[in-house]
Amino acid sequence: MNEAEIEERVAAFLGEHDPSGDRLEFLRARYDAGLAWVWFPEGHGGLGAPRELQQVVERALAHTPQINGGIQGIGLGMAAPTILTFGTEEQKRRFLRPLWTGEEIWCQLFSEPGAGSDLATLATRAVRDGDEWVIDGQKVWTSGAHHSRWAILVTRTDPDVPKHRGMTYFVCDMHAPGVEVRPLRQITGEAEFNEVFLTGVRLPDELRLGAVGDGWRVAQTTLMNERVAIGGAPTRRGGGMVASVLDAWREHPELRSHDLHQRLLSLWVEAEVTRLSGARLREQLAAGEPGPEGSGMKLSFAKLNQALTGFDVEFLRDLGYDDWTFRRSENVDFYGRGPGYRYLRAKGNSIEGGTSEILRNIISERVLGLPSEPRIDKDVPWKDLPR
Amino acid sequence: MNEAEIEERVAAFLGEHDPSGDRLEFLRARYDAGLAWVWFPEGHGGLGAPRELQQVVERALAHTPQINGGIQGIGLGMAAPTILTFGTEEQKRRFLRPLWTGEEIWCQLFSEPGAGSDLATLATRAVRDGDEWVIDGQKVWTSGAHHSRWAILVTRTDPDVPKHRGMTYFVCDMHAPGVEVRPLRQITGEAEFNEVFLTGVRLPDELRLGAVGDGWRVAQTTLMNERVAIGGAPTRRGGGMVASVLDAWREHPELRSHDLHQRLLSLWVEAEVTRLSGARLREQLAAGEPGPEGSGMKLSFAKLNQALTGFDVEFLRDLGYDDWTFRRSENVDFYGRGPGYRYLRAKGNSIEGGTSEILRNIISERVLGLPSEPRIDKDVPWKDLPR
Amino acid sequence: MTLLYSEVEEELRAAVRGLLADRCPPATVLKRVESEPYDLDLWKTLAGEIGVAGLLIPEELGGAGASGSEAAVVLEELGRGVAPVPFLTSAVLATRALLPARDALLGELAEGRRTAALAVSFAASPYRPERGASLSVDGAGRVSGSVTGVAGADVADVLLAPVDGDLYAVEGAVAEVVPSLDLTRPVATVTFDRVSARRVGACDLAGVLRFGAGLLASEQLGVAEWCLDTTLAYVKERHQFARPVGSFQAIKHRLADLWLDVVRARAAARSAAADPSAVAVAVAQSWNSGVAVHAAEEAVQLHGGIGMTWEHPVHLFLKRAKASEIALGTPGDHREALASLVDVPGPE
Amino acid sequence: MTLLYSEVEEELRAAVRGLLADRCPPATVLKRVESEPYDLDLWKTLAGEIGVAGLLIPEELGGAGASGSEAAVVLEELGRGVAPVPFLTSAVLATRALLPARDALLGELAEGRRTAALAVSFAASPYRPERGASLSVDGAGRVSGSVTGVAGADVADVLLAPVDGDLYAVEGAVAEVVPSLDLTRPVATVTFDRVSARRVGACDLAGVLRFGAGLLASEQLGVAEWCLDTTLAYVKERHQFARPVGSFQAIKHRLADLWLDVVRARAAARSAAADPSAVAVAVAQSWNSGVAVHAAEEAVQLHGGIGMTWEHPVHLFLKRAKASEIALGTPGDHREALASLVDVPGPE
Repeated sequence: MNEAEIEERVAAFLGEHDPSGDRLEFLRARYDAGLAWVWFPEGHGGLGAPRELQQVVERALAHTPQINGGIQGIGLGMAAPTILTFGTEEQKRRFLRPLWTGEEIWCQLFSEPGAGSDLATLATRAVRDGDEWVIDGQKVWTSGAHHSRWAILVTRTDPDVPKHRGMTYFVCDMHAPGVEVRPLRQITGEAEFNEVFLTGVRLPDELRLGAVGDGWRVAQTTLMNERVAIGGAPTRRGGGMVASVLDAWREHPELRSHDLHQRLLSLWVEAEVTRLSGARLREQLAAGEPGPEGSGMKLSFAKLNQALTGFDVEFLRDLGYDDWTFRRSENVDFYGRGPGYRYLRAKGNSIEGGTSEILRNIISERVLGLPSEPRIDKDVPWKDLPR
Repeated sequence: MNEAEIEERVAAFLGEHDPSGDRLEFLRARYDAGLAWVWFPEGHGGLGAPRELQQVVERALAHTPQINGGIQGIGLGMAAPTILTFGTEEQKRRFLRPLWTGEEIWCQLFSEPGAGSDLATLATRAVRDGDEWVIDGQKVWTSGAHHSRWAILVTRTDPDVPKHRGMTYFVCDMHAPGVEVRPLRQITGEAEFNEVFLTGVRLPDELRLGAVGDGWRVAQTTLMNERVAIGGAPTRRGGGMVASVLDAWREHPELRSHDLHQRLLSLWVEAEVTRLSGARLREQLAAGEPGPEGSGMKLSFAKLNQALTGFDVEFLRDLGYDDWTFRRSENVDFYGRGPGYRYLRAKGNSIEGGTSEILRNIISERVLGLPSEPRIDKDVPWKDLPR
Repeated sequence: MTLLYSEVEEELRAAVRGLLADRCPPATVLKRVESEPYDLDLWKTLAGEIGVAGLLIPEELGGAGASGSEAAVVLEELGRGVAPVPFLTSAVLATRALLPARDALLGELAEGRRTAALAVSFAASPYRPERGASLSVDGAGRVSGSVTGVAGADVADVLLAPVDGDLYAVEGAVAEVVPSLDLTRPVATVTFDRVSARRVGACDLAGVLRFGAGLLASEQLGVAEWCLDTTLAYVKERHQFARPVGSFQAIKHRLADLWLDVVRARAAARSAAADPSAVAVAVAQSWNSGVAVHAAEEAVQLHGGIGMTWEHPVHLFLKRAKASEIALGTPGDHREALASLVDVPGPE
Repeated sequence: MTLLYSEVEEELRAAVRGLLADRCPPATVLKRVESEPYDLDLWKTLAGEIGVAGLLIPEELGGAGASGSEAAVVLEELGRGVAPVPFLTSAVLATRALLPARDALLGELAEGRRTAALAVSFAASPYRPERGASLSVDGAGRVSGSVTGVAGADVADVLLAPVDGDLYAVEGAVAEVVPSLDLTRPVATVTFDRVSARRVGACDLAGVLRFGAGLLASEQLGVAEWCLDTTLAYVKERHQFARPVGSFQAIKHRLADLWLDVVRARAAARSAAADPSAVAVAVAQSWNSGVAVHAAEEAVQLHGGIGMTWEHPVHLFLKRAKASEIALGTPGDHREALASLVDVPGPE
């Protein structure tokens, strides 16, 4: 399948379907025409084409109804590739189409209060009962849980084997009895995330994804798809987080001092070399030679965002805050909020999606080839692990 | 024994011995009068008095011939307390008097090329041969070895037991055949230290200090006496290493910039709070309540010295160096040398006498009570340790 | 001058700490911050029973006649508890402003019967005392104008307005609290609309703010200590990879470095408390502000996800630390002052 | 503009790296630094056989007509080897100064038959090009005066003296080497005592130094890379407490952070090589100077005692890094320039 053929397909599809008609009908038809994600197999929204040809479709259909990349993010980025890799034909048929069209929203039930950086130590139990599984436990940091139809869920099915071996992966029905979603308030005042309590939730065995005990391997597929380059979008020189600090700086000459000036210049340089690294990384990716530099981008951006937002509050001498109201928020909006919010929210950048400590471990071992520390948790049955 | 009694003794001693006579004779007599180190037992230069009464003696004898605290440092600070604790009566009688008077200089044979932070892994072998021990190995970072009569030496006598258990401690005769001292050149160009090669050196069993296999415990006594507060001398505000930077700063207005000014102010503040910590620590010691803060002083000073000396070179834009000549030097003379020398020599501050990494381990475990890392070297025979 | 704590100070510390642990631990502070941040019952006990409100007031005026060193120890404990009481604003800043005139109000403050606040922006400094204020007095002695970012104003019975070198006591001003970064010490915009005022006497406002800044360093020390202690306790308990998180060497080394910063913050705070000279205050403020923020930031990070939640009180300390970094002069302001104080001149 | 390396550049790198590994590894550099620091045989091979001396010289003048990007790759390798050859001083700085006049000397430099040096202090910068120099030309075209801290002067056949906007070629100057912090690139005091000179043409000295500063960032990248790679190799090998030192988490995290700094130094170096604009050069210099020094300091520390000994070559890199931090503008100089270049104005 080449670019010309794809263009032909799109043209044919547009000939048959009116983009100005019913949005959902149009999206369903697009899926059925294999133009949802062209690298997926035929029959599941794709054409079995090389992934880079997707941009041809996107360009050609840019003026037509679009799916919602924000609210569908976890479904598209994490659930879909996992279902594609480990799902049965029946599961793929059942889940992928409404996932892509956005008719069904997905969330992720991985992290637990006791299992953060060490996800493999998770404790949510799934116990088999005939053709069903009974789930009990608590998950945390779940975004979008309150409007999700399904979740990807990792559970402990065998506590008697070492932790990586006793896990099983499910699709969880978020409408099932026993699923309770509570908003989780953050230090910024708002709630981007939820806690999800699972109490005697019964899931049919058809919702299992992958083999019993193979949950860690399935989860790795999900997580590999999560760690996409954060902060990888191209920015212009002086753009991104440094831009909002610079705006304030230029607007308030009366607040400047030599101390702040020197620090801002250093931060400006750090922002610029980080931006250049991102640009270089994208060039490598475009040339088909992804370097190991990607592992470091999230770490760099977390540090930089935290330094810049802390600088901003100090520079503005701002003792106020815009809004402490406890309310749900779907997205992080750094730029629409005040400096205090940015300062507090940026603290999460070094925790969410892999703490900076874990990222340093990963860089030192996978990129620099440094030996791992002595491990004491690899061969111990999960139930006997010190906690 | 109280202050008045000590004063009485000193007065009596001065009545009998003329300080303007022969220096060595005076010092020997002072030793014999128990006024060398009053907390040592009678007969060994002391009076069995409380240690703090030593200052009474020092005050009263300040105008008399003094021992050389520099060149005798290792003898006085490390060898003497170890001999006192573990030596036989015969060893104490033989060694302590000339050690104190300075007639015999001592050095320390502990570190090895393969055993730095992990001293207990040392490999210098001592093999028993009748009434003698035959020593083979290499020691390093030995100051004063070239004019020492004796050394304190730790060796491996049993490679088949875990590392902490198979060591034995000796007094090494530096004039014995097979002892070779070579100056060890440093990155500054000069040689403050030596390497000492021990090849078939035969030591009589009478030179053993402590029991066979008990060397680690003996060495602990030595090392506890080494880790005295480095940088613990009182300084005035703006004194110490920051003073030489400030002198240059004030002399060269034409070299100043806002960047350097802001950095210097930050370093000045750090130097001042570090100085205040030292002053507070001395107050605690004087009040008989030593706090754990002492463990941190060396770490703070190393970091500060390195930052200040690096700043100095950059500020002066000095591409030169005063003297690369390979020659022996007995003491570190920061202030008599150029900025390049200070910069290079200060790099050693975070390595010598316990690296900053080891000090952070010690603080985190002994002061903060954090758990140690998993250890894999405690129960393995020394010969089977990975190297 | 000593940098140690006296026995009297240790007793005072124990009393304050005990009361706070009993009545207002951080979890309790957290529960009330959004409804009624100040705990005035607690303040009454602290002020009246333990007698902290009158510490800096001479005995003949009804106070305890103690020095800044004792007040500093109280502030350490209040910092450790992010305690929502107007000690710094009333018993330190307002009291210090009233002292030269030996004003009768001091007696009431000492007893804890009334509370005062200086109508000065908390973002002002000894070097820019007028920041955020625009006040004037008319011929009839009425005060007009406004001041932004005033701490403690909303719970003060009396506001002390410094205008052109004089201090005025005012009771009819309007203090409107704004949403504040520091939830436990909210700031207000204070508006005077030709309010009649009583002239107290002359006021060296820069001197008052310098004195307050020196003692704020002790509060910042307390904030840093709580963050360090709480984080140590957490990483000893919390297991990941079947080990206490606190057994990982990278964490241990960071905490050792943080401890070393706190050790030096203690020496700096003691120095500024014993000798509130311009140099000692500038040193303590420029160091301790940074240490408190750094300790709070490390605490959030090393608590992992739980540190990002509203339900864990560590964020109260982060917000207190960050707001205190701005209060009474930023670290940069204090370093700039040192340049001339200790003869480290800038480029010519 | 690309930030990647081209195939041609990778081939050039391989040739230079291979030659250095063969002829002048760091241990060999160390052996000669005190007697005869420059390896002119090596330079002859590099210049003539690999052709690095003429990289920046147009083909019609006898050079390779390559761009700064190729020269940058050579400098990365020379930095990795602290190679004692006058590439930066002759083939970059002096060459760049001669280019506008298309001077015939360029042909000789390209062939490696002669070597030149710019009689400018290595501590000068694009912002203060005259630092350390006091030169004048008399009516008869003779140059007088002196310049301190000149790099490459002692091995130069020709000195290029910039005086009042013009460049003069001089052969009778006296270059006296002084003990230098950077043993592998010693500096000299150059004295001109009414030496007859040939006027080459106009000289934009600031522009020449800016161009050199941009490429120096690539040399600093090479220094940092060697330090990181050598330290990684050492901590994987070196055991203490029966574990490789590199398995200790605190060490691992420091090295991960250092790697991240080096990654960004590479992007900055590539950017300045491809686009030697004032902004790109100032960014690369201010970042890479610091990274090279930090990498060298970490290398010394993480080598423990052996890193403090003369016999291990790591000190050559520390000295090179520290001297390069000063060379052609300090990080602070370059940041100060950025303030106006990118509109981050200082206090008014």
